[in-house]
Amino acid sequence: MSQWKNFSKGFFKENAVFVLFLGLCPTLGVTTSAINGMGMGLATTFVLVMSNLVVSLVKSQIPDKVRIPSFIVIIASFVTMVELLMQAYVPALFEQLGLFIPLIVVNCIVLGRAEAFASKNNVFSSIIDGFGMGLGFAMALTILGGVREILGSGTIFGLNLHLFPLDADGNPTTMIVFVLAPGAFIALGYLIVLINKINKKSAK
Amino acid sequence: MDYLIIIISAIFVNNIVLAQFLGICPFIGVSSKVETSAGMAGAVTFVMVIATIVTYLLQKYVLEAFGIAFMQTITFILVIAALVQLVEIILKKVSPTLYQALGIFLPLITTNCAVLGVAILAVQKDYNLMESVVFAVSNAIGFGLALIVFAGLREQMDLVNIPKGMKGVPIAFLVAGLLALAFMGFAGLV
Amino acid sequence: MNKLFISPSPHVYEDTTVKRLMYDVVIALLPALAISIYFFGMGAIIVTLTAVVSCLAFEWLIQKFILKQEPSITDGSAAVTGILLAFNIPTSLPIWIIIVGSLVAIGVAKMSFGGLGNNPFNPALVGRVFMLISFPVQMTSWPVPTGFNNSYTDAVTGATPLGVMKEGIGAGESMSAIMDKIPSHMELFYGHMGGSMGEVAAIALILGLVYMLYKKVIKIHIPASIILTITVFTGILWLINPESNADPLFHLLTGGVMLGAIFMATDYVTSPMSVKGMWVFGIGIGLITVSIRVFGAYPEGISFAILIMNAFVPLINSYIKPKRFGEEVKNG
Amino acid sequence: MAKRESSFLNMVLTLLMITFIASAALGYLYELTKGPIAASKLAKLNNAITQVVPEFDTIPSSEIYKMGVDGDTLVFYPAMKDSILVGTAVSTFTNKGFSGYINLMVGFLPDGTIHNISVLEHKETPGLGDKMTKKKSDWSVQFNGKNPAEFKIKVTKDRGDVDAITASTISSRAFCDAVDRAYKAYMEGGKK
Amino acid sequence: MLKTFPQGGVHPEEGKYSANSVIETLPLPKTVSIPISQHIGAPSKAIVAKGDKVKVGDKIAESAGFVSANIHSSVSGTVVKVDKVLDSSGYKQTCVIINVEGDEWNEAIDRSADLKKEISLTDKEIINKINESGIVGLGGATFPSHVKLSVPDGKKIDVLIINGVECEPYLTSDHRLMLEKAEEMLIGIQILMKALSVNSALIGIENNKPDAISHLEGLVKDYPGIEVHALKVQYPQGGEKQLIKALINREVPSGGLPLNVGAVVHNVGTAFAVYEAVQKNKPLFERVVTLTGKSVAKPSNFMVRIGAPVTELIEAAGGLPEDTGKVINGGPMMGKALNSIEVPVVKGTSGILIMPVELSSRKKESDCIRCAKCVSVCAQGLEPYLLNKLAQLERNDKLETEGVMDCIECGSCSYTCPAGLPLLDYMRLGKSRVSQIIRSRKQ
Repeated sequence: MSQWKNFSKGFFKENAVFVLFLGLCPTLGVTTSAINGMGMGLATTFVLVMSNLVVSLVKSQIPDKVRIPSFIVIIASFVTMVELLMQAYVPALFEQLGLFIPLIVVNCIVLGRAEAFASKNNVFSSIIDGFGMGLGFAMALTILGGVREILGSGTIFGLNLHLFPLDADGNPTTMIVFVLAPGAFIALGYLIVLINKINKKSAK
Repeated sequence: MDYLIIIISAIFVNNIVLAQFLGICPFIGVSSKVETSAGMAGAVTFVMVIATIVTYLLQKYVLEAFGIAFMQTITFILVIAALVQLVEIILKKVSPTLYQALGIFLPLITTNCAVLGVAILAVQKDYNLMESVVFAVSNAIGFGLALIVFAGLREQMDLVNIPKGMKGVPIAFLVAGLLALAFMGFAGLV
Repeated sequence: MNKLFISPSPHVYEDTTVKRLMYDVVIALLPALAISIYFFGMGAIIVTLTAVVSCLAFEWLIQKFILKQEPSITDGSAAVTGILLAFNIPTSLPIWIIIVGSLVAIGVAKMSFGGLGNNPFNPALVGRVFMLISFPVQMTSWPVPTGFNNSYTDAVTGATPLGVMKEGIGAGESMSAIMDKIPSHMELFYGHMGGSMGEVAAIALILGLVYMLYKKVIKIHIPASIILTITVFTGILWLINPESNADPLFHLLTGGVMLGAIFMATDYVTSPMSVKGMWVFGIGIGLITVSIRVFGAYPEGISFAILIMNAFVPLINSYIKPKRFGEEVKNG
Repeated sequence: MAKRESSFLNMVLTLLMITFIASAALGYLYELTKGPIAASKLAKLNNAITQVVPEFDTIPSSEIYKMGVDGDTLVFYPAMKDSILVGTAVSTFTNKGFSGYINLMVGFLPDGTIHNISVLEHKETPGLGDKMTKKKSDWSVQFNGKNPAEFKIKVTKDRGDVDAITASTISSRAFCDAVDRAYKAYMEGGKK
Repeated sequence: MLKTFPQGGVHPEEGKYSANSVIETLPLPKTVSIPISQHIGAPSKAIVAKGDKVKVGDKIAESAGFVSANIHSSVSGTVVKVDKVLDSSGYKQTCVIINVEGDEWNEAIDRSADLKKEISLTDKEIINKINESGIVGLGGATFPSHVKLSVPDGKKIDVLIINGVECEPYLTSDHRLMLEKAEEMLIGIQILMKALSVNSALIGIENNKPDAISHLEGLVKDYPGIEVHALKVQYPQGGEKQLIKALINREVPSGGLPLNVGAVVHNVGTAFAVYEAVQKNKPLFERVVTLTGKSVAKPSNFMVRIGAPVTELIEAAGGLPEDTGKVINGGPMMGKALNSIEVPVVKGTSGILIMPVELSSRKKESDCIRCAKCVSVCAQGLEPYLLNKLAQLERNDKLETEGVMDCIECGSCSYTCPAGLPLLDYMRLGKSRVSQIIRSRKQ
């Protein structure tokens, strides 16, 4: 497998969210706006790349039976690092993402890649894999966040699109549902249908 | 009264799955049959309550006492992982029937973010021990309720003609969305 | 001699068809529609037409171009959804919002599941709740019932009796003081109040119920169990403290209780199959409705209550079965 | 490189090693970020205080005093200029929001007039209740310069003087509740 | 309140056009084809061959086991051949084809019209006689009657139920029989009571036959132990389980037989046949058949020799109407559509129904709207919409637990379905699959 393929699979063919249905909790939980989705995606990418890197480095040193606990410790450490760093340097985003930052630790993608890829491949491939899967995840979150933001707030990355008519108080009349829980599920449901269609078409 | 508020809030108003987006993976993955969902709900309740108690004590008497609260994530996840193993072993010995019923779900729970999420939330909300337990139990019930209702809906989906593109996960998300929409009606109950 | 038809038994059929059932529902809705037009004038006509036309259009478009099926809009179900959707919204709602609501009702709640018979949630209610949550300002601006004196675009708005009550209680007023600000029970009965266009006239809705019962379109169990439960629940609250709880009749006549119990909860597709199940369903709707009204944030709860119980219908259907003939003997 | 065997000793050693390294790394990073985290928290607080009281030359966040009210604590941040009290920022709360807890910073002038209000924390519905934040709408500006002694901190529906956010009476009511709580506490004993 | 069964049921248009037509004897046919399998159970063995001469009432096929029945010639003449011929089941079946020559009866048969009231045979002898005479359930199920009368050891029967319900629309053969042969039938019931050693017999009749009810009520005074009960007009009142429930409020357990609740059910036609067999020594070779339909010129009830072609009945009733679309062997709810009118009348033929074209095609199918009408009409408390779907998806385990085997195939669900779904078709398919599974499980 070429490294390009290794990298790009995470975007469409094996996209964590749209195709593998992994890491759904943060996907739904934080994507009230494109920027939140992106932030979460990048934080996850960082953990993914770092844990892949470390796991592939130490894989031969770890006895099989304690493999999973060891991976969890490694991942949890990086998650905590992200937590601390975000708290220090991007506190506003950290507040927005809230609980879902520590929850990266139980994101199936991270442990899944460590177990399925990094523990079997060399360091370089593992990093590429981490980047690919992570950025694919970030892309999915950004798209979902974008869709929800456009429909729910009438903006994209905070930029007003002037899509919706204004109400009496001068505020745009948007479909608030989309920034709430039901809209998250519904938007993701239809996005998956769409991405599947595109994937199928491109496969032909 | 406070307990009642915690209970109603966790089960209906801020349902862990439908409003907080925790435990989505098992929600989507396991909930195709009512019976398996009930098993999963049982196993989650079990682990969630024990995990919340243990992490609560750890937080209060170890992490905060020694000023290393930043180690929260790493400790909690280890505790939960160990706990799941322990529960599995104990259950196997003490109640083989219960183990048979819940056994296959236990390994899945380690990566169920609902368990870790509830443990962290209980600490964040500054609940005392009793409140934390009530909180964990209610959330587990909320999780079970959502899971079982959802499984019922999905069993019915098996019997109708869903359009091809919508089959499987997309329709599950759509159902979840409409379920969440319906649950919005509980807003303001507490 | 002609070739003989061969088919397995039975060889005779009752002359009901899906289409006829649906048009019977439409007929049953007409009295309420007439009263709505009387009270809300042009707005009622515009809203109903918009909702019906867009529901039909979306169903046709989706069947034709997305699902690539034979369009079946003549079966009347989309028209029923359209009318019910219109009945559940204020008559001053902007047209584009009605169209969005119709798209959600037909596109999301119905056609995504494969169309008539497959949807687990009542399409009109999904449309309504979607709009209520998305556009709370517009969805809770109720034109006062002034007939054709009302202009559609610039209607004078007032509160619904339930809204008045909720706010009154919030402000700590006594029930008797609140009741003075609300139309009399008699006015509530024939629909002289602010509210969603189709929900106001209890008498017209009951007329529809009688027609549907006579035509055997629906059974009495669901409406009866909802109305009974609400009466009992609010009755208990009222007896405990009549100064902070409204009387049961008030609860029955206001909001969408009648519309919901008679037309929304009885939707075939989304209600239980067995009589026992219908009772459980209706009691659940009644309990949730009153809980939301009395304890929740929304003044009106029956739409949510029905949707929530819709979600329980599959469980009700799988665990509450009709009594199987010969079953008891086998078990005992 | 051969896999290490899963002997008991190996397993324990490995786990210990990993945990040790992880803790050490985290401890180091914690020390490193401790400063910036505290600084950003303080910056946020100071920012909020600066917004709600007139110009001052002291550091209010270092002169706090607290008061227990309704099962929670109100925190007072007095702001002085030229050693004269120009205003007090009060961190107040309510649990009556549409989604529960709301945390506000209310700035009072010494006579009890509201100078300005900023929202520290809320979970109100986007597009509705969140209009209480300045970022979303100018709704909360109506409190500025009003003295609760004359200006009744209640929504008009509750016979007060505050115009509620359209379709968000509950959020508006909760907001008033929090402001009212701060005002009462400030008048009763918070004035120092 | 009239008695009826507790749940479900439909009320199709009754269409009893032939209710007032006195039973006529159909002229002797030129040839008859008598199938050797006219009953549930093992087909009998033909004991005649080409060229044999037979008389009316001669045995031509012999019972091939316990659940099987003898078959007798209905005419006198020469056996032309024993061959496979299309019969009313739609399949080719072995038939004995006889050329009719005169009308010479077996000497043992008492051809007098006198009513013979006293019963001289013992219970064992009665059962033997019934077995010998080839009597099967004439209501349509064609279960060999002697089997029903041979109560297994350990089972106690305390009541005999006589099915005079005739809940199938259009059919009137039982109705006419109860009016015209009431006394014979009552004696037949007494014979059955003696065979079963019970003291009580209940006749259930739907209330749309008030003349039959009052006629029988007048007569039963002389027949101790026999009661007549009017029942509500509600299909499937004549279903065995429903009838037992309606009359004596006992519920036959799922998968069980009337035996399990101490009852045995026989049709009024069977009772009459029993009278003739036991008192008159006349085997079962003729029966009453209704020939009817909306556009039939002369809706009639005929006494027909078994094996006579259906065409002759149609001729006698005024010929096949122009607009015929469907010919049904039996009633419209449970009868079988014939693919040819050349087939012979058999023991189970209670009527021939001719449907005009416009009523012959099925309703147009659309999607299930879950209206639950099928659930509310199911007399067995099943959920046809669900069984239909499960059968389509071949979910056989669920089909079994949802009770598909309890289905009595009355057709009420398909009748009532507004979406025109062939619910019963799929349930039959499901039943056959599940019964195969159950059989293989037993092995």
